[in-house]
Amino acid sequence: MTRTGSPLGRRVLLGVLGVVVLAAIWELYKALGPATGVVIGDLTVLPRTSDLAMPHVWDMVARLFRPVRSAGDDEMMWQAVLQASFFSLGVAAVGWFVGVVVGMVLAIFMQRFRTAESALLPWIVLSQTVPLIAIAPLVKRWGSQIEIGSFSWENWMSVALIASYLAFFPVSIGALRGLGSPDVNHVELMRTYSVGWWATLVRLRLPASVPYLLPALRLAAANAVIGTVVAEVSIGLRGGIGRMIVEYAAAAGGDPAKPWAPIFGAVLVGLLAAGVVALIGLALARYRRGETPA
Amino acid sequence: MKQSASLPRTILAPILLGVLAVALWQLAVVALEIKPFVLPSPVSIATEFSGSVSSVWAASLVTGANALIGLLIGAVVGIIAAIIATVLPITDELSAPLVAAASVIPIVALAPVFYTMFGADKETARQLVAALAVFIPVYLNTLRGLRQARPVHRDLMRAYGASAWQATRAVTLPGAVPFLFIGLRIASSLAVISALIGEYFGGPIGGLGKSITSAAASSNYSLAYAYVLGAIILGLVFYIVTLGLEKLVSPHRASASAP
Amino acid sequence: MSTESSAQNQPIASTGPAAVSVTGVGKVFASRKGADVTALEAVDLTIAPGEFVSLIGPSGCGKSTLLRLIADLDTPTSGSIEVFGKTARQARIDQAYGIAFQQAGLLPWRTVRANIELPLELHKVGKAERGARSSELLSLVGLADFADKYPDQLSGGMQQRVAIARSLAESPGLLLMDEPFGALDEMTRERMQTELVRICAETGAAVVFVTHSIPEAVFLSNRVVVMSPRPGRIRDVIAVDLGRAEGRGEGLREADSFFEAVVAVRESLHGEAAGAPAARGVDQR
Amino acid sequence: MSTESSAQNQPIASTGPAAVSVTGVGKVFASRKGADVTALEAVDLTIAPGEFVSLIGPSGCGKSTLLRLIADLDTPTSGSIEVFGKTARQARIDQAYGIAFQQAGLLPWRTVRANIELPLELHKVGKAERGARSSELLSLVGLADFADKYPDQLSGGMQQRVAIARSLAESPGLLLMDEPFGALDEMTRERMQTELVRICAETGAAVVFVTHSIPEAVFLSNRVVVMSPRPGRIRDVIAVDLGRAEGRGEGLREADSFFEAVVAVRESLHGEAAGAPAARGVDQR
Amino acid sequence: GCSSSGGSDDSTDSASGELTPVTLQLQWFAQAQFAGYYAALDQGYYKDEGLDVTILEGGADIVPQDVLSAGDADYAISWVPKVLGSIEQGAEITDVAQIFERSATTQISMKDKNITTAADLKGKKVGSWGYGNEWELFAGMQKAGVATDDISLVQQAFDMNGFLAGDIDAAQAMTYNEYAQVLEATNPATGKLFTPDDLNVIDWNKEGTAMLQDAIWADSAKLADDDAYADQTVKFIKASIKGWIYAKDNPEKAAAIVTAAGSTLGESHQLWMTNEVNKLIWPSTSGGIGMIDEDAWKQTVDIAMGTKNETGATVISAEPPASAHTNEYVEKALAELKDEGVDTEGADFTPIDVTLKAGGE
Ligand SMILES: Nc1ncnc2c1ncn2[C@@H]1O[C@H](COP(=O)(O)OP(=O)(O)OP(=O)(O)O)[C@@H](O)[C@H]1O
Ligand SMILES: Nc1ncnc2c1ncn2[C@@H]1O[C@H](COP(=O)(O)OP(=O)(O)OP(=O)(O)O)[C@@H](O)[C@H]1O
Ligand SMILES: Cc1ncc(C[n+]2csc(CCO)c2C)c(N)n1
Ligand SMILES: [Mg+2]
Ligand SMILES: [Mg+2]
Repeated sequence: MTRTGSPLGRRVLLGVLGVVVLAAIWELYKALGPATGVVIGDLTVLPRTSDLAMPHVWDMVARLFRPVRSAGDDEMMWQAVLQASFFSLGVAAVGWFVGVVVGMVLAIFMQRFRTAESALLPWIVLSQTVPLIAIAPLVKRWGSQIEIGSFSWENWMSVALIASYLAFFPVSIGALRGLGSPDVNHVELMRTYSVGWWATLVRLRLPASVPYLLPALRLAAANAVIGTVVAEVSIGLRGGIGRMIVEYAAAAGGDPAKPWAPIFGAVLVGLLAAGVVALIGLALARYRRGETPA
Repeated sequence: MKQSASLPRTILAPILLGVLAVALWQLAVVALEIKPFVLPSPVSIATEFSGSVSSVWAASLVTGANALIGLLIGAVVGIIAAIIATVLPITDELSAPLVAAASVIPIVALAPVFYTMFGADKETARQLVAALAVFIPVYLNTLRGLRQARPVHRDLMRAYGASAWQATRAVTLPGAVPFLFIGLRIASSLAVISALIGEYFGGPIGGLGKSITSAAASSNYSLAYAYVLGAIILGLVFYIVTLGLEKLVSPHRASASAP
Repeated sequence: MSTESSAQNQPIASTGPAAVSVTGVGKVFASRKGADVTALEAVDLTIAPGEFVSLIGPSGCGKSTLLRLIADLDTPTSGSIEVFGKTARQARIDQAYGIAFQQAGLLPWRTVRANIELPLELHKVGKAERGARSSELLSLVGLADFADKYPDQLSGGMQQRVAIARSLAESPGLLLMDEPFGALDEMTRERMQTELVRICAETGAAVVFVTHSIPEAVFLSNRVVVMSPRPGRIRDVIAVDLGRAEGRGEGLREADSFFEAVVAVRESLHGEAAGAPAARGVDQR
Repeated sequence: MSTESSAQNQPIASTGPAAVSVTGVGKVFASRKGADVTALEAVDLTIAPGEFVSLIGPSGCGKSTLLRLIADLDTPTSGSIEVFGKTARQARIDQAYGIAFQQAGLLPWRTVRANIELPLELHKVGKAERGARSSELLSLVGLADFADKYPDQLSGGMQQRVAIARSLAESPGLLLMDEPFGALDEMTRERMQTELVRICAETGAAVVFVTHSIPEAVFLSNRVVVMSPRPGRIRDVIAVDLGRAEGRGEGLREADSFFEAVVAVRESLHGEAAGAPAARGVDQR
Repeated sequence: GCSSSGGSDDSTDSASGELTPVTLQLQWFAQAQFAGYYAALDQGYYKDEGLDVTILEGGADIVPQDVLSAGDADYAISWVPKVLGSIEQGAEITDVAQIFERSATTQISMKDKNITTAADLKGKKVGSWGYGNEWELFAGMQKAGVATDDISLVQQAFDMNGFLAGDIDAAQAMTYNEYAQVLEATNPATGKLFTPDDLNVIDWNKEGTAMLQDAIWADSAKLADDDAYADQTVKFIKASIKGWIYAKDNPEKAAAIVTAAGSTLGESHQLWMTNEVNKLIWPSTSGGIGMIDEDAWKQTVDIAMGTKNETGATVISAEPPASAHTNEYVEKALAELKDEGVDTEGADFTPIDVTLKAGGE
């Protein structure tokens, strides 16, 4: 089976088309839907269509091309958003990397030792049920205690660490599953070669885990972005999308399109992150020969 | 080849590790005289927890209900969307950037928007936040799983002139089940966390998230962690139920060392 | 018994549209690195309804590929294929054939019985009828005791027999079989052969049968198609006149005409090779 | 040529420890639903170094299981197995054997060449040497042109040949082969047989060879072990005296002694069945 | 790098040789609520006192008093009722200057809801942020005989959309922030911005359940043991007060300073906030800015002990220790300022008029 994924041009075109379709649905619903939303019983099943809840698409876009504050010399909104996006992306990337490394190490460790798996896995799951808001201040506080020589812990590192806390989880779960996925056939072949666990890992388990690893990496990227943004708010790190979201929320009443700008920024960050993972997927194409083209 | 782990090992090992960790924690707090507002000791958390079991329970019910509704919506939509994307690849191509976008819109960004759209006095926004958080891992993993069908099985379905839906049901879905459940496993705890963070940004009062922040704001960390403990237990319950479901519906598999 | 030239690839009987009609078919597998593989070249073949045709040829000569093209699992690079007068695609959608792959291709999460019932289930055959049919097929392939086992609990040959049962489940008018008996011992194989001949006689099914066993091809077939190594072409079509299926018994295997046909096929198959200098490799290309 | 009783399963030559020594081995596959399958029962077999032994028997009789036990891929329920005087486990760890499975079992993400080089790579053979060895093996199995293809680009028989090449890569003292030539055409098969005999003669390797082809078993083997259907036991061990490998040529296939051996094996294999009433099923249990 | 410290671009790194490094933890992002500190920094008042001040911004989960008691900051800005809880949990910190004299917390509602007193809240959807910002509301309700079960309590978000959309009948609003946010929004009925006439305001100062808000907190133990720290505290208070006086006299400039420090709030909103915050400080009736009024302190403590929230808990269960507040340092600071001829009471203070623009721009 050769992969015959559609050409990039078509993918981009269709992707753009998808966004246009969504925008059209948005405007169509805004035009036709009731201002109070569709309420059944006590449940709002479809959103309100007021400008406050659903600003016009063109308003949201136009807002990007006005200054942050109309004070004149302010930079354009899109510039500010772009800057914040890249800041958050950088922090999220560090978090992602740390998370992936930790997640892989954990998965490999659990794959190696049955007991480690049963002892660790519940706690790994458990770690994800601890609300970020509970750990963010702890991380910041403990981080601020660290000062080794010329190295001193900075706030962005706390944010990256929190991002990695969310990012490692899908990797450890996905990789654990993937490492256990090779055919019996192939595991036995390795057994006949009586190669150690390590060689089996490198030659068989890791390659076989690629189909499991790719969605995990992508989820990790998404989680890292989410973790970064939440942590930025939580510990008040300046410069990124998270802080921007909270600050612009204050203007929501009078300038409903403004809070959407950082949301688009967050989406941009996410898309870039997902794009990088897609590139990784491309590089690993030969480990996904059995897959139907995406 | 791994033998399936014995019951004592699956139950005892994590408990032992947990007990060890908690003991170390207690020891550290006592030995280093860590102040409770820096890090409360397990004992004080446990005391606080047993003292406020009823309010933790009440808060857990609120958050748990939101998480559950979000989990159900997100999982069902995620699976259906993945199937549609497999059966009609064009929808996948159309939605690829949207899904990628949806998967990274941080809860922080979306929660306020949802509250404005669906009412700040309703639980709906939180449920949607949880649903979105669940949708992503379920959709991504299911989609990947649906693409793993072996070529010979795909050929077989083609040979039977099976409809796309039939092929999905007979070959692709069963093959995707392990992937789907990875998604669900991740989603189950994510649902709780998201419903909880959703509370951070508004909505009716009464859930775990609000209780944690309230307690923490007045430095009552023992109480805050009692609620955190509630959240942990809630997340664990979600995870275990998902795991049980996986064991129940997983098709027979010939794998030397499936975890 | 006679050796026809490949231009005369006509079916022995020709009432109604041919079961399979392959015209000028070629198949090239493109490769990124430029080293394209021409699997088939200018293949013409017509198979009458009820006719049993075997494909035989060296490993990698394109037998499976040809079968997959007929089954519309792949599309020819050139030429056209018709099945019962329809396009291959339409025939596939209309369920004109049953197929058994070179690999068993059982679904690991289904029991042996559920695997056999799969096509019936997909085509909305009632539960009771499904059960009856699968029981019948299970005992046909000698696996009645293993109905509730999973594929990984079966030996290689047993898996292959399940796949054969599955291909027979719907009594199709055309059977496509890719080395179905390859992993069977001689006795089981001969029994399966006899059963196959009987089933074809009963249902009037045409069969395209890939095999590496010359006696098997001769025993089963009305015509044996001998293919040449890459690029796969039809080298010879050898008509075997051992009488129609009904009359073929075990005794046949000892008959003179049988041995003659075997020798003819073997000569065609090895013909060129015999003359060529024996290379270190195995395939004579 | 003689038919020994299974109590006398002694190797023809006996210098040093036996290559394989199977003593009173049984294997039961437990099943959750209670319907345990006894795959092997009281199997005794000794194979001398350099000896070529074929296993033959009906589908599902336990041939693959026995091979897997020798390879230490599964453990016997009863009895013991030694390989070159060591436990099966130790022998596996010491890389005493090479194995070719019934299914090719190639790694889909490795090219043909990389698949063949896998064992060498794992055992830290240098790159240059690996390349030389794999090139040699590639042309041995006739796939030199396909070195850079991936397994899914090969035909069934080609995949099997890659697996064979892989099993030969390290020139082991013991070769375990499970129907390695099952998917090969007659010519390729015969060539592979000749090559295998040559290789064994050169390296002095003992071979345990599972096959369904009686002529193949006879042509290749010093002894043919005939197994009975479930529960798998050794029914007969037939010594074939066609002279040592060096002397065997193609002419042998036409020799009288060859045919005699074939008939003996066939009779042993079909013996009981002939007498038993023909059930509707195929396996005679 | 000071990218995360929030300090403005003045940190005179080169000349900091003799300066004592000091960090101040705020309870939120940079905004005019903290104009005095930013002004003091910008105008060099801290430097004049020999202090090299770094201002740490807050975050949603940053509890300033905990940062202070953990030793990660030298001073913190926080509300008295929030800190009382922390003190009962073991934090040893002291209110050394009560900058805000009045409470800015109000409960606002649309005119047509007719909610003018705490008693009217009964049966309504009432908004609150939590985070310890809710005690005045509860005290007011309790005083008016409204139980927490009589209302449905809704958690407010970072925006006022819940209120504007009508999901919340009476929303919590700081006079300097959320109240303005509403006035910056368009009234769909008129197509113009909301006006104060559209709103009813329950002012807790008037209801008698006001609690003390922004104060400067210092480490109790260090105050007692460390003379240098005690001296430095006086200097810090003195410079901060000068900053607040600057904000009183130059609201536009102060607002600009805050914006320059990185706040992205709109121009009119920032100015409004400066002006409203000034109203909370000036004129000082407690004997000078920063002086803790014993009656106000007692009222705050009483409410903290007697008011139950929706779970039945109170802020504190016992009187705080005497170390919780002291005028010792602020008095010294005020004395020094008086010596320099500075007016620390601002009796002449007149607020300016700020016209809010849509979105606060
Ligand atoms: N998917 C593919 N991609 C590239 N090449 C292919 C592919 N499938 C088959 N081929 C090539 O086509 C040729 C014919 O393959 P095919 O499977 O039809 O052979 P075959 O006659 O069935 O052989 P065998 O008897 O070994 O099964 C081979 O050379 C093979 O390498
Ligand atoms: N993993 C397993 N679990 C349960 N039963 C098994 C398992 N593997 C093999 N068996 C059973 O053991 C018996 C012997 O199987 P084995 O694979 O050894 O047969 P074989 O002689 O190799 O047959 P074939 O010629 O068809 O490959 C069969 O009845 C099979 O059903
Ligand atoms: C997490 C969180 N913390 C505080 C507030 C409310 N808030 C923002 S500013 C301010 C007063 C001081 O400026 C208050 C009370 C909120 N909405 N969310
Ligand atoms: Mg083939
Ligand atoms: Mg076998």
